[in-house]
Amino acid sequence: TKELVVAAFGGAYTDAIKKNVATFEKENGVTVTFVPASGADGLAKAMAREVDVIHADMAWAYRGEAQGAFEKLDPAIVTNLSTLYPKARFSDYGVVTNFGQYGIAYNPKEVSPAPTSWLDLWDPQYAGAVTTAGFDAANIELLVLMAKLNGGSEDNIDPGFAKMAELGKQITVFYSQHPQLLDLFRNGEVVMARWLRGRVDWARKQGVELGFAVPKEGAIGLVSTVHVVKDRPNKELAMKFVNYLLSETSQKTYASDLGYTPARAGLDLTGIDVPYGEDVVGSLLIADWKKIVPQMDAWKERWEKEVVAR
Amino acid sequence: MHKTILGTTLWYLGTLAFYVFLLAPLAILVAVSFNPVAMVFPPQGFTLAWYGTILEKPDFLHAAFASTLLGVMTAVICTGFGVLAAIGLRRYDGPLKGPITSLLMAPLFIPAVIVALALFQILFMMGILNNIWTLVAAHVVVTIPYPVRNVMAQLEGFEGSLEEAALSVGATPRQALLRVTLPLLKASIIPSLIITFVLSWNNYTVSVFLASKDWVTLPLQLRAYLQYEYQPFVAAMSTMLIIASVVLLVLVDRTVGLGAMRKRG
Amino acid sequence: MKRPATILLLPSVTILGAFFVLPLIWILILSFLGSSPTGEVVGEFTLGNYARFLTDSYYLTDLLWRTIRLAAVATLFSVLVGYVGALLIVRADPAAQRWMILLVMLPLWVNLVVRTLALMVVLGRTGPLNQLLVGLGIADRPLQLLYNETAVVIGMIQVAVPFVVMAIYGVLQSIPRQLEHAAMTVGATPLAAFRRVTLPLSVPGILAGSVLAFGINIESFVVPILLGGGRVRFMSVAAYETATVSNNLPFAATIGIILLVVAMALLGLYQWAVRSAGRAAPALQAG
Amino acid sequence: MGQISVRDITKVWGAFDALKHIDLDVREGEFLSILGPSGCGKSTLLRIIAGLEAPTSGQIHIAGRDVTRDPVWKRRIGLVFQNFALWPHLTVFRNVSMGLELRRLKKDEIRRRVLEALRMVQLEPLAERLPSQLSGGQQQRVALARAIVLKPDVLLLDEPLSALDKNLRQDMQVELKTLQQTLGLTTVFVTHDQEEALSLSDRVVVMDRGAIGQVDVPEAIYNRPASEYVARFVGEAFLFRGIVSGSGARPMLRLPDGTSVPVEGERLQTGREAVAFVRPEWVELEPYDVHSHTGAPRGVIDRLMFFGQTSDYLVRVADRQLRVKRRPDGPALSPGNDVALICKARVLAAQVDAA
Amino acid sequence: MGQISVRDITKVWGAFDALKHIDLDVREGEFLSILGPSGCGKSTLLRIIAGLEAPTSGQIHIAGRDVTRDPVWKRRIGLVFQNFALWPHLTVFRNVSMGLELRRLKKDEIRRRVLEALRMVQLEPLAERLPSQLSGGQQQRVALARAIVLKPDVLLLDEPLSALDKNLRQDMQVELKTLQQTLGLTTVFVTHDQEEALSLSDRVVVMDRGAIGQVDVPEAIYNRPASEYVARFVGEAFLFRGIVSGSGARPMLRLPDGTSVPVEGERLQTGREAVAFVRPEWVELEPYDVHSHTGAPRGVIDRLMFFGQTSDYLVRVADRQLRVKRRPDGPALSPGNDVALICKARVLAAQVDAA
Ligand SMILES: Nc1ncnc2c1ncn2[C@@H]1O[C@H](COP(=O)(O)OP(=O)(O)OP(=O)(O)O)[C@@H](O)[C@H]1O
Ligand SMILES: Nc1ncnc2c1ncn2[C@@H]1O[C@H](COP(=O)(O)OP(=O)(O)OP(=O)(O)O)[C@@H](O)[C@H]1O
Ligand SMILES: [Mg+2]
Ligand SMILES: [Mg+2]
Repeated sequence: TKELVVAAFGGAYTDAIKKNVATFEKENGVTVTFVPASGADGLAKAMAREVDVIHADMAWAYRGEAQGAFEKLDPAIVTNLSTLYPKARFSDYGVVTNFGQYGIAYNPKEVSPAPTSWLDLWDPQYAGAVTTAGFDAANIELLVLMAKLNGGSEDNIDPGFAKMAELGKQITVFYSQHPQLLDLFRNGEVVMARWLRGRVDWARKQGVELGFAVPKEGAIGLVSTVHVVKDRPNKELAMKFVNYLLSETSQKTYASDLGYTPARAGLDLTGIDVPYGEDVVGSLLIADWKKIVPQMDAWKERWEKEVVAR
Repeated sequence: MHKTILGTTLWYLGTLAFYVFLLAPLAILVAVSFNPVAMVFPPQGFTLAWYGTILEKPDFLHAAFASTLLGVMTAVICTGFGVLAAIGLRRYDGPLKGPITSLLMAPLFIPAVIVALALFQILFMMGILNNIWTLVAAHVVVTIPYPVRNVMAQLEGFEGSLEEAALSVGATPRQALLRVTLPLLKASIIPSLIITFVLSWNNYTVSVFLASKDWVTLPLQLRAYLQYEYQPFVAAMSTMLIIASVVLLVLVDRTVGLGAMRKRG
Repeated sequence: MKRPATILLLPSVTILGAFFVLPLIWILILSFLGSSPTGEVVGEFTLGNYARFLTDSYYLTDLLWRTIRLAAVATLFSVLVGYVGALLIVRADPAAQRWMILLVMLPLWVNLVVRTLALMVVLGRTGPLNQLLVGLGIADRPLQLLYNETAVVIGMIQVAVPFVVMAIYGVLQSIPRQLEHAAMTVGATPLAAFRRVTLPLSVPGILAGSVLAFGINIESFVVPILLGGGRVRFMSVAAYETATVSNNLPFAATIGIILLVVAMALLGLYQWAVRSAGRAAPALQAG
Repeated sequence: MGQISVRDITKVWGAFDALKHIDLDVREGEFLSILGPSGCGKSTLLRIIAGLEAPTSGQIHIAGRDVTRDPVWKRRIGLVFQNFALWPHLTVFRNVSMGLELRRLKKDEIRRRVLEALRMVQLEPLAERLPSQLSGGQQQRVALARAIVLKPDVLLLDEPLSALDKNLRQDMQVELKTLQQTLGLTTVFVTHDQEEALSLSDRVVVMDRGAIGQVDVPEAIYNRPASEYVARFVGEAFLFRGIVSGSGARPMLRLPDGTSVPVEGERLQTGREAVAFVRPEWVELEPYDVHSHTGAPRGVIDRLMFFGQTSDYLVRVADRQLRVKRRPDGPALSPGNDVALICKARVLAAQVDAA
Repeated sequence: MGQISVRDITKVWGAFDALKHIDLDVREGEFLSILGPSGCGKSTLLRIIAGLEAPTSGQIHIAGRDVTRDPVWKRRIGLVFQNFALWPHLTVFRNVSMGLELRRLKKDEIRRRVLEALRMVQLEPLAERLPSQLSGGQQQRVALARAIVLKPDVLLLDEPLSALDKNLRQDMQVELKTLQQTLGLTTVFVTHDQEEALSLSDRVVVMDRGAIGQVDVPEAIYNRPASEYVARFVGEAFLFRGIVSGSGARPMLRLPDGTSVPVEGERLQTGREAVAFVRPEWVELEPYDVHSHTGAPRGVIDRLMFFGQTSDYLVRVADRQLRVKRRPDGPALSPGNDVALICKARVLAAQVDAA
């Protein structure tokens, strides 16, 4: 039988999109193989035509598109495209499957009143006990947000860095792994952090009591995109697979298993504690990555020098 | 030799301290693996449930299998080549000795990810990706300094007349190597085999670019997994690995021997 | 005996030639090329990457110097601890030896990320070490052991020690005990006998151990990220992130090349120093 | 300062008893040699005295103090290892000087004493060589110099001259003996060269499979061996077993084949069985003559071996072979010749007691 | 099959000439011994013949073929290393069997031959021991067994018996000689035991600081040494330097102190200077008597050394010491006694030629 190779983020994410893949395999007479790859290695595999479908985030999606790695999605096959929120229509070369919400996780015993704004992270009262991750997509969004709040934009990032540098001074540790942040909360070393909603739910399950606040400026959007790799033999099947990811069942799984907001409109998510709806998706902070990507090398260097370095 | 009580006590304390330092993280892992709730130390209960979940993760089992196979191939080839190179370097006396030694050590000092990326691009240009052998070769390249260095070190104190004795009873240099030199180098060869195996077994940076879909290794799976989850399952799996490695090492010991012959006195 | 020597060197030199030297040449070429905003390599010669690195104190001090400094310190301690460990093993009775070796190698089997996370538990504010320190009254409140350079160094030592032990064990094991005994018959205490006989004879092991440890430490990746709390910048992390986050392959290649050159130079210097310092040198070349 | 008492020392390797209840006293300033066949436990005993090997049971006293639990370096002994155990990373000079350096002597003093010791073993010109650049005999002399340079109270030498040619060996013997006598060193000397043992020693120990066969002055060991074993092991002995006959002034031993040899010895009792031995040099060979040699043991020359100072004749007597040393100036004897053995045998004391 | 030709072999270590233009032929089936002082190059020569060391210049031919560039394992030689070089990881049995295994003999055959060899060196019971569990002498015998079990065409033995006691050594000598003769092995035997060399060998080589002093049959080496050096090195020699006087039937050598010794030798010319030597056993010591001993060299007994078969007297003559072997049955002599030296000296052939 034919084989479709899908690069996904791995772990629970792959488990979730795999959940109903048996029916897809049966219907199309194909076996789907998942490999854990994303970012640089994902794109590398795509460029090397080793995979049929890859997952990416905004930055890599733009890079892949720019390097011509992807096939145009064919709306005739990917029929579910029409059911998506407009924000999910990344480009002709890819589509967002799901969103996540970055907000502020906090220890309700230590932080009161509950945070309401991203700027609460800057509250000197909690200096040394707040944290965020390194130079990741969400922090780039935060950086851009700060720039915008202070009169800048993607094209004028200086005010953003100035603000982030202030935050940097109040941070003892930049976390790099979710379990690490969990331990930081558990040990009381951190009382407030920029974190992902799904992870906060997970942390509660691990016995750490946390509050999650969606700042008034809006939650920062986590975006997962999917793309069909160019010049692979089973292009049509790959499109079908993308369509499968956008199907009602799959989309529900993103919510139920991963705590992500589906990209598809009009789902019935009763019983699933996930923010959903036009307004939720609409209010997500998602910057203009087309402008960001070319500047990332420079920004990264600045981040290290201005935010991380003391 | 007589030993004083004080000396012996200090000796045992030293041994204890050394192993506590080395093994403390593992002890934590093993303890946590029985924790029903979360990756928290000290554990708040006892369960074996997490060991059961290992079986529910076919991806991990498959990856463990791939990693094992890859590790074995890497270990055998790398140690084999490395030992030969170390012996060759000892004998070789030409002008290239310095450069070759440096070359054999160089992979240690450049971030493997860069080499892997570059290698990936070269292989891509030559159209020979998707090949287990390129993956093995890349693993061999990044691990080869270990056997070379270890064996070279032991060779420096090697009694040359033992090899000569073999030649004098009619052994060809190859036979002398097999029957005398290699067995006597066991104290560095066996550790080299194990080290190259675990280095390959744990390698992420090379595999991430060079592993094809059929050779998704455990570190790749685990790293992806750790992005989302961190449950005692990880500890349970690590504990299983520890146990498996003990079993394996005992087997190795029984068959080829890890310990060493001691000279009298 | 020249012919067999070349044959012995052939396999490793061949495989290194194809899978290391070739990429290395490509890396070298890359390091002189530019990068497009979206990450494609631009095919024109430039010294810009090197200029960017070598004229910026962030790269020179915060990155390169720190990497070397911490790697060197960690290597020093790794070799110390590893030497002691190897000695403890070699001097144990033969039946215990195999178990002791086995135990030394145990940590290697566990994924480094997992192992480091566990180490973070040990060093954490509520971890066993702090509990012990407070319990014994050595500290009056839990110490901040994590997220600083010391933590990174401790982590690197943890990682490198098994390798050092293995490198030194083989050498120590082939030094006849009798040589130390001979020293004792001329009045050397065990310590003096060790210092004057075993130690110089184990210089090859120390060299091997420090080369490997330095190699491992200088390429440290997981450890500085996790234990450094994102603040302890490291060359290999920078190289990795430059390639996979910033997507500037030529600059990543430049970082790699600079690290390689500096490390090899330091290593040559170190080996030369050890060899000429130890009276061991001529003995090791003879015969 | 240096008398050694070995008290009931036993050493067991697995199932093998290397030393069995050894008791031995070495007097202060004495030169004591240990002789014994290969593997009888000589080195083991020396190593136990030195403290390099722990005895399975028993005690060692040095200078009256129980040192059984004392570590090597506190015993103030010098030891020459049978296999040299030179430090491969140190030059000849440094091999020898190490002990002095450890005593924190002054540089000059060290230099003087090392060169003196090297001169003694005739290696002064090779001071800067490494052991690997020396011949076997040169290495052995370095080992010797390393031990004697310290002038320890007790000197333990495990075959320290075995790799040396005769002349050098004699030089070394003289040097050793002189050193030992002028400094009054208590010396235990393991050797397999009997002449060396007999000529240098105050007393000689003959060991037999982990036990002591006899301890006595050289002359007694040679002329009055305590047992058949010692008689055979030291020098060459040809043994006769027979019945004592013709007592009084001319006691004889009647052998099973009817011939008789004159014997001497204490407490000979006519009619008792006894074992007597002759040394090759006590024997004269004469061309056999039926008339004059009636009753004397008779043999056939098997082979003539040239040895330099004397010639050795291998003589077949009954079905045994006797090696007789003979200066080449007597009547010519060739292989095949019948010879009479003219000798006086000596009855083994122990054997008489046992009877 | 096994004659060896050593052609103009030179070996230089750095600035040191270990061997200088050595030429030597070992005949097929010959038992050739090499004698020489420590460090004269014996082992080096053997190692060059074996192919373990490359000569700086010169050729080695074995069985007529130039093997100078041949590797060791193609030369079909057996070698006993001076330092044994046993494989520490293999049992005694496996140490010995290795060579046979390499020849792919049958298991049974190997077993039979190994046990036979071990029996020969009296180590059969220790077959399963590791070398580290053996005594020095036992190790040496394993090394010997390892070489002889192969029955190679050429056997090179570097002091193979130095760690053995006299009896065992004699046994081994006999075994070696028997083996060598029955199989016709060409054997080169390095030893520092002159008696061993003289008694076992067909011919003896005496080496002197990297050169050959003399090659000849044992008897000639001993009685007609080619040089002062050989005379002194082999056996003991006391040399006289003087002027030949009283030619004809009773040639004498007049010594500088006015005394004379009777000499013998070829081509003695009255009035010429000559060097003559005596062996200790050629000398009789008599209590000095002014009347009967006028003109004879005179000495004083310095010391008496007991040696077993004979006693050694150290006699001071002028300012030199002469060691005389004497059977203890002559007139009693004690240290301090004046003695006359009654002997006939032999003029060194070479010295006469040179004069
Ligand atoms: N690697 C070397 N460098 C310098 N000189 C050396 C080296 N090896 C040996 N020699 C010298 O060469 C000479 C000959 O050595 P060789 O081992 O042949 O002596 P030998 O006759 O066997 O002596 P012995 O009876 O003591 O064993 C010695 O004087 C020795 O010091
Ligand atoms: N580790 C061991 N295990 C078993 N037996 C051993 C061990 N070490 C020594 N032996 C045995 O102990 C006995 C005594 O050994 P030792 O070395 O004392 O003999 P030796 O008298 O010095 O002999 P040599 O004259 O050959 O050197 C030998 O028979 C030897 O085989
Ligand atoms: Mg011994
Ligand atoms: Mg020699």
